[in-house]
Amino acid sequence: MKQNVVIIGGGIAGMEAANQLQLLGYNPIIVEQESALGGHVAQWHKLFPDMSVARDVVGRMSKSIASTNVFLDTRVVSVKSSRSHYTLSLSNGVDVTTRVVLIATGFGLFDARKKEEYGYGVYDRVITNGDLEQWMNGCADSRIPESPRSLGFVHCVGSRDLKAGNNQCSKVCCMTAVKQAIEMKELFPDSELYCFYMDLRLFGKKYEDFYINAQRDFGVHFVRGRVSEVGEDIDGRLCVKAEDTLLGKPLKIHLDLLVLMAGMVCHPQTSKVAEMLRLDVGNDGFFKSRDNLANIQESNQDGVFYAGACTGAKTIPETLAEARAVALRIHSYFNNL
Amino acid sequence: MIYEGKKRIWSEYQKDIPDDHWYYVRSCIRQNFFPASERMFTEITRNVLGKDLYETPHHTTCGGIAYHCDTLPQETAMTIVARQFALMTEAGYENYVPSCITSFGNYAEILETWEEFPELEAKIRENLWKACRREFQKPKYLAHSSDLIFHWRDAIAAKAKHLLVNPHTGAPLRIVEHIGCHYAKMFPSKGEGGAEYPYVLAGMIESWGGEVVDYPERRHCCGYGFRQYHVKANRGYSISNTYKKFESMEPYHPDAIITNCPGCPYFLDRWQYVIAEQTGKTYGENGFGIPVLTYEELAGLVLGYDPWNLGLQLHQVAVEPLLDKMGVDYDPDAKYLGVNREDIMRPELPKSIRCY
Amino acid sequence: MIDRIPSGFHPFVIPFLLGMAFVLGYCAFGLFRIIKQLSWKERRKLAVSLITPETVVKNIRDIFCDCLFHVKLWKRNKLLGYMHSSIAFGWFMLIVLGHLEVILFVPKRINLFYYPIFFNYFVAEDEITLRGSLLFFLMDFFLLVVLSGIVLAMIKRVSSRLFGMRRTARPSFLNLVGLYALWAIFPLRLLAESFTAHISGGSFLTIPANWVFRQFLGNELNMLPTWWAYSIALGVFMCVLPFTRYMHIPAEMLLIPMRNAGLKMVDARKGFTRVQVLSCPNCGVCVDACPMSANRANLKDCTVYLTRQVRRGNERRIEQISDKCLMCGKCKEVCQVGVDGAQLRLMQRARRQYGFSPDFSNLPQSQIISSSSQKNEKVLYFGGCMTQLTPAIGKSVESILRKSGVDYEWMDREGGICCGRPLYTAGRTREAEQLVQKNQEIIKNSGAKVLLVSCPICYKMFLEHYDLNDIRVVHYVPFMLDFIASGKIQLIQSEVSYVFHDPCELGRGCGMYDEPRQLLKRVAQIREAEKNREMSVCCGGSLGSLSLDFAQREKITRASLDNLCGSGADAIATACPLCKTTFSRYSDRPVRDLAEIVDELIIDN
Amino acid sequence: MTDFGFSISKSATIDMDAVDMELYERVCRQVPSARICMSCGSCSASCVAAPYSGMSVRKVILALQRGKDVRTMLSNCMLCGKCSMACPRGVNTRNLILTVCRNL
Repeated sequence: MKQNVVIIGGGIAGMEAANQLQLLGYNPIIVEQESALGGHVAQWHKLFPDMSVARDVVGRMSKSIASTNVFLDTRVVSVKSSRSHYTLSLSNGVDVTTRVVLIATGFGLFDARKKEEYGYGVYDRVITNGDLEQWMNGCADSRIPESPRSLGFVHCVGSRDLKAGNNQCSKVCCMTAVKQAIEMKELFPDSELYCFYMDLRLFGKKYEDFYINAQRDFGVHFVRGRVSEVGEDIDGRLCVKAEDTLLGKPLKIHLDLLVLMAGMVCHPQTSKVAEMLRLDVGNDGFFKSRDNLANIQESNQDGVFYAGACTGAKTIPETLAEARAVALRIHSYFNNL
Repeated sequence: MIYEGKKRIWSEYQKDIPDDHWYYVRSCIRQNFFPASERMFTEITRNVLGKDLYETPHHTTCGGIAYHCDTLPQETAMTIVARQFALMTEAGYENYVPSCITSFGNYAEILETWEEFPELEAKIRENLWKACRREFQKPKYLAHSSDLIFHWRDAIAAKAKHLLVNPHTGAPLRIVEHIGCHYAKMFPSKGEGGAEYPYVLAGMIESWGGEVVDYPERRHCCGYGFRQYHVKANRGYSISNTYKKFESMEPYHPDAIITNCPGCPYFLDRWQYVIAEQTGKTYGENGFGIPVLTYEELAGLVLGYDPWNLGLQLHQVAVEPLLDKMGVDYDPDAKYLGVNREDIMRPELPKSIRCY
Repeated sequence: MIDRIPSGFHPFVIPFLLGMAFVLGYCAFGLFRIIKQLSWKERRKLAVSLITPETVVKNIRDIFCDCLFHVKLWKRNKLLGYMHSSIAFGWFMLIVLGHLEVILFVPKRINLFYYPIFFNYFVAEDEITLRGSLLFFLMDFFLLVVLSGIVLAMIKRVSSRLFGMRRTARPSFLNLVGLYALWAIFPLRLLAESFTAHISGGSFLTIPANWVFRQFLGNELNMLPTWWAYSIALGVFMCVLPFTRYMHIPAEMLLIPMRNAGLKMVDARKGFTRVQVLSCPNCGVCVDACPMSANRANLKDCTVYLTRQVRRGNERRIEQISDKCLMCGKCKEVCQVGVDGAQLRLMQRARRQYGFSPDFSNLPQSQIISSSSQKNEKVLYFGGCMTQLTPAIGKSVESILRKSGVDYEWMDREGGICCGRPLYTAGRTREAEQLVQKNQEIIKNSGAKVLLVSCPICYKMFLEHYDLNDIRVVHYVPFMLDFIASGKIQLIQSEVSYVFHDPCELGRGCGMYDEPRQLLKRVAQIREAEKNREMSVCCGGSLGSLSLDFAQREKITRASLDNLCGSGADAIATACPLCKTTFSRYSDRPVRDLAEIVDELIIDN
Repeated sequence: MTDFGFSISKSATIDMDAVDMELYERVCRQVPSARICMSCGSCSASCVAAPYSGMSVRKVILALQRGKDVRTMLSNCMLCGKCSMACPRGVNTRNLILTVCRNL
């Protein structure tokens, strides 16, 4: 009889962990609240730095867990814990008893409407990074004009912003902005692109190459300064204001499309899951690991582990590495190693 | 512009406003700038809507201008405010409504500060007691007088004689709303509709049939800024800000501007003349400027009061084009006649901007 | 020997005559124009030199060595030298001997211009004399020499590597026409003379050929066409000559006396510059020599292409080629004609139009307060801008000066005014002059007797463009050699082996090759790179280049490093802050300035 | 016209819609590496002319992008090349300076 491992969240962290656990001889059970696996990554179009097609990546992963138990459109309703077991009641009426629960709930994309001054949801031409990816995936979006002359990308929307409730850097937005700017320039070669950044945090492998390419080959303009406010002029174009902090002068520009780089915040269900399993939550709203160095995957409860962005903003490789690592950790937990 | 998006934001910034029993405090400067406005407010609340509004002659300045000019320490300003609250407490009221935006901001800031630093509040209570042997309760509700008109906007609309609609064409008038900086920029939650897309004046315009003009520089300061205008050397800075606003709203051809701050209507009104003098540019039709009204004046016009009784002859920019568009009946010859049709003398009219 | 044709004329000489008339007319006109373009002073200089016996002798010697014997090419590669000198000297001898024949046998025809060229057609051999046989033998011998040169030239076209050239300049269309005409001339002459050899006589080449031909062809119908062909080939060659690289033949004759007269390039296109441009034989030796040839993309940016584009007047390419050059001076070093590629480029750069020019009048007048100590002669040390970014060099020089007990002052320790060389090499000579004036004043006011320089870029500038009265400008290398000689410093001998990289500005720029090696030998083991001294390869970091980009420079640096590392030395020594930084970027072994090496090995007393 | 003793001052805001990028684009075509400046400031910090005329290649590139004057900065540039040595991105600073000077 294979041991059950309940994985809450069917994003890439949950899928990869399930795959590894399966290979190690366990019976992973994925509980996913959405109707499809893949989480945020499945919504994305292409992934840096190799410009892999997100759907293919997710597709390959779901194929690898084809025989795994997956409950879609399902949430955990309640948890009963005994000394060494957890019994999870799911919204589809199933009760599962397990020794190990793996939290892979991931993150939530910052609600850009909270940055009222940028006018997301108020102005016709303001979208988010997520909207743009979906549009590139073929979803029509009336906010994106047919042939924009000028496009702007606002970095750090809902990241590094105490007042927006997220003090942390979301890690991937700078690179996403550079990637999307290049993609947009390829689609609209006659357009001018502007990235409004505070710092460019291009820390990963090949990220800097993207930056140089964007500058040299695509002529993307990088303006150092956070956008302060956005207005709409009589033609419906956006009037964007920022300070050019390198020049120490205010700057304004009219744009046809503004893409807000919404950051990673904790998943909206975090507190609920935390309450059911009596898990600690950090002041950033993400699950709190035992420590942030050597025990990121450990929770304060015996038999409950974390993988991926549920403990903080992470890149895809980091998430996958964590998922693989946590599978081994669970294996050693079962075997009292 | 996605109207639904704005409505969603407005729904997030709603203030509890009691319907009756307000303690009213006037502004230091409004009575000189636009003398009928505060009079109109009391008229509407007491006589048109039949509400209880209390005023006391013992009320003084709130210290706001001096505080913002860095000529008054904060503790002194707080003690002055504490005295105002004491007067309210003594009068038996707990809903406080100032007429001035800077006062409103000042009160909001002080109440918020006391919330964060209770020991400071205790010290101010001690100061007040030492200074004038008074004690106070903090107001239960603080609202700006424009919040009240906003609150009663539908009641006013129900009694309206003239809507913000051109009776000849049936087209709604295009109105720019300008909110005083101290209304909600410090504490977005203290303003109706928040700071980014304030609803307080927009709501009035909508209720009274007009169309709100949303232009890129709507957030910008009118240019008054105490330290700018009051120091003559800085006045160029002051007018430059106003100029920026007018340049931004120009393509929309607004029919009028309404404001809820003591300084804004004054500067938006008077600077139009100076801009015309310096650049030869006017922003209204046919060489006129854009009429600038306080929300009380506009409410007065909507309710059918005589424009000259509302003191509109004291505006620099001629209001007649707006009156014509609203279909208000007025006697042009009575413009410079005072009470009992007494001649109050005609001012010298400028050449650069058309006036009557 | 008697005249065979009484009139002494045949129409087949017309192509030759036309060609000759054209080329002579062209050259005369060209000479006139160039002389006119010279300034009065230059003309006087030239005239004086032409009547001064020493320069006349030198001119003749140079013309023989350079134009006929191609001595420099011999030094470079024997095969290449032979190829060139065989054609040039052989042809020259054919002409000389042709004239000798006319003078000796038909002196009345000496006034006929074409007679010596087509001598064999116009004469018949009536009796065989020893004199005649000797002359015929020499004629055939030199024809053979030329033919061997032509054969080598053909082989070189296919495989230039045999001649020590990795790459050659790609000839233009007209150059090809000229080349094939030239190649055709001598085989045709052999044919023509062979066909007439039974009448006019001949020697070991023509007589047997005549016999062979007569066995096969057996009549004289072939005679005339071959003489026609020979004449036409000559005519074609002469007609295209002014528009091809063969213009270098007459131009060099002018270049040599002009250079010996001490003329300098003062204009971007006219006068002496024009002669230099025309003198480029397009041999392409500079292609391989150019350090930029490490990049395929830069193959057409060497001097041979510059002279070609200047002749064509292709301004866009002239600008490109001029801006790209590292100004390392190696092309001049290898050029057998002595075309000064760097100077030619500098002239082009200097004529560029600028909408905006810097003005340095606001720079501080004087920074050095003259110190009162007059015991020793005071040394003023000028580190230069680059030394600010290689502080180890400055510190080492300073340390050596301290240890030698020299009274010194570091002029630009806190940053100073640039020496002006970078502006100068960029062609902004007037602006550079402003900096020179500023520095000159500071140096003169300092009370120093010696200006010590560690950067060869500055050193060259101080030597060539500064007027410092009696203040001695010295590079630290000979200065330190003096310290060692006078015993002011004692050194330990290190076991580390160094290969010395000759910085362009110090070596080819200032001619200092031996001193650094002497110094290095005193402290360490020395190895030599394959290409060293005059043939040293630029590090790629040179300020001379304006438009070379970073990636292209990297390849040059790597190529230069390969040359140095081939010596198997433990480390690289140089004496230029720019070379040091540039090499350090990619070197797998330590790169050190001589000052650093020396300072480390001084025995502390 | 009445003299008020004060007047409308010119806006300090850089209006990017009105900025003429012609010069910048022309310079970039001739010196493509100008585009990859990342504003690190190595050039300015090492500049010999910086104390005299505020020279900074970084600022020159930025000023070209914002339509600001660069003459003052360039007026003391000695073309010494320290900036090109210091630049971590390999921007050809000297050619950039010369190209700007030619096009002004």
